[in-house]
Amino acid sequence: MPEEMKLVILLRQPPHGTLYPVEGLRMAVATEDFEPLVIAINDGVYTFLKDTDKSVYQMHINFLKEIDLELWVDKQSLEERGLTKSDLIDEVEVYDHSTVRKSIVGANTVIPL
Amino acid sequence: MPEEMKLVILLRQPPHGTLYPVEGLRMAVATEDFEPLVIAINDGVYTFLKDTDKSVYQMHINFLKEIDLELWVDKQSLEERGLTKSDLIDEVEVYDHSTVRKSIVGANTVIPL
Amino acid sequence: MSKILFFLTCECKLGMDLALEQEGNGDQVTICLLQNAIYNANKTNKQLDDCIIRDVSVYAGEEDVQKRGIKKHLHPEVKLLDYGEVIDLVLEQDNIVNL
Amino acid sequence: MSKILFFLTCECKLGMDLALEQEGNGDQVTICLLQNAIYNANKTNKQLDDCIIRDVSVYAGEEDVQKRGIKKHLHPEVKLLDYGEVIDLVLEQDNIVNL
Amino acid sequence: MASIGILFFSGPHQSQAPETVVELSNAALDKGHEVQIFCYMDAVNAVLENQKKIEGIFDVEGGFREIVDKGALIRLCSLCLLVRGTAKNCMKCKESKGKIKRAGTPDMEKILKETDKFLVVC
Amino acid sequence: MASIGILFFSGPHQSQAPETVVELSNAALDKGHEVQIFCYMDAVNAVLENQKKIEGIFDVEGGFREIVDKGALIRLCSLCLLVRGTAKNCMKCKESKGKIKRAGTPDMEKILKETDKFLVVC
Repeated sequence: MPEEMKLVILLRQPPHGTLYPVEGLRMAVATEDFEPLVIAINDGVYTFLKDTDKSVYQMHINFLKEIDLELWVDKQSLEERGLTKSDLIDEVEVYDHSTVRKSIVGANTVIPL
Repeated sequence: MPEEMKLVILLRQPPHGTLYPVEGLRMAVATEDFEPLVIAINDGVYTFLKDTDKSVYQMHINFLKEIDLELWVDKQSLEERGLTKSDLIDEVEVYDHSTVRKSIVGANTVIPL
Repeated sequence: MSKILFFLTCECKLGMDLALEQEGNGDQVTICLLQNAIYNANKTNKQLDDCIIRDVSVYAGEEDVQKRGIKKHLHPEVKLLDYGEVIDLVLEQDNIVNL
Repeated sequence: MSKILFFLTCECKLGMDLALEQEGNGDQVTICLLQNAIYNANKTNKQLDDCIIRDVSVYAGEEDVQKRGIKKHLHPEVKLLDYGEVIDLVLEQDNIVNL
Repeated sequence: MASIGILFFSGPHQSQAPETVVELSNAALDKGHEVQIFCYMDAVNAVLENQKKIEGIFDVEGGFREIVDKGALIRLCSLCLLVRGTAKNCMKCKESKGKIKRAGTPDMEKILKETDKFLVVC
Repeated sequence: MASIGILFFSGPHQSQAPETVVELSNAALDKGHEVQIFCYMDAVNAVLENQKKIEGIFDVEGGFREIVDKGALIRLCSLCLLVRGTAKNCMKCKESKGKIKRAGTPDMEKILKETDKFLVVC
């Protein structure tokens, strides 16, 4: 696939208990040529809580921000969990569900974790 | 625990795609001294569909029936899936949810698969 | 106008939710169900009805349906595919939403 | 009259459902949440409210809450336990519903 | 003192279950209780040797060594090991107070008989 | 002819994913397409040797051997193997048309670049 192929990496599982979100961020770092968009949805939104232990994946967040990639969070998933933007780290952007949805279905490849 | 300890083995996952229900039935066979009650609930009810491929666990069903143990199916889970008793093999008994629930919380040990 | 395939291989509801929210902007949406995602094709699933009303094509892996013995419980509009046909379907798509 | 512990270690809703359906026949019901079951203790979870109104005691593993950083999002009636206290709680029970 | 049985199904690095089993076992052993563990399905891979340690991630192998040293008795579903091709990789704990033993599902019955309470970590 | 990439995360005997990956790969290879597979997390254990065969249960090891023989290129996340302690157990396929290779996550990018469509089997 050409480099302008749109790649979305979808974090849908909570950050602890499994290594899925960590591995998703590691994969985003590895596929940087495609400028992947990382989207946290459902329980994946807990990945970016301010107070969550991020020691295993903070470096991936830092790297992705250094190369100007965006980390999106689905607003609807936040609301369902009683969370707001202020509970999250500054590095992420919150988008409403229809925007998030458009990015997902508009991607040529979606990798779910 | 004494042999009169009540043991419930709970099949809650679908029969294919994972080996959980198979392993649950294998465990029921192995713990026969406790006369375990096997209960299928949620997607576990698909385990006992007439048309499901049971080649890996039919022998466990046969063994459990030979030693007169019961295989229960939660009626509510069936209904949620548009299924009825007539879709299931003859070896199982269908009970309403409150009866199923009482057996689960009345067990000294519940093993979920 | 894109051809979008929801390639669903687990029971996670997210894939069906996203397919259902499709806004009818001319995209051609297809759902392919494999493994335990098959159970989403149960005819009692209202989400599936809604998808089909919106002209979404829904396919299910024939071997997976067979193994699970749920052929007669499937929505009548769900078409069965063997693995070769799944590959053909995949190759026709612009976008693949794996879930 | 039994002491019943729901020992919940995954997000599967079934455990909370069963605990909630408790019919108040005098049994003493306790819920212990570990691993990702912790997320069930989110204060927006209505099921948890209903359990607490029915005098169900709800505990959550302190380390798991800490790791997930959700202390301030927990229902105020949820009490935290370290692993040693979880063991003490387990040993007090008549029936343990693992889920 | 009491005796606690624990069953789990998940392997290392895919699920928190091995870590939780170690934590609960440590707490029980430290209180003087006995612990018997049954590793079923992928859980048998939790006690393989030569698991590379990664900073910040729970050391599953080390954790299991520690509880066996303290006296935990661990039974591994032998068939589960064989189908996974990892039977030869199991850690040895010859000098420990506890033991790691190959087992069959009938040993589950044994554990249920020999323990006071039985936990399952999903 | 086209080229298909496949990613999966689950090991043998715990999930159907390895079986589905084999079935899809076989179908694609039989149609003359190229197949590249990335085994991530527990999926690396799908290609271990000496997995005992059980009647009625899909032979994961044999399935992967077959698709490598037919030309599939399989990349294994090396770190995932190391943390699981199973790096030495991988099957060898020296005489096959395809290959099994140790890899890192950057190889995921390679696969994405070299394939036309990319599937993930959960």
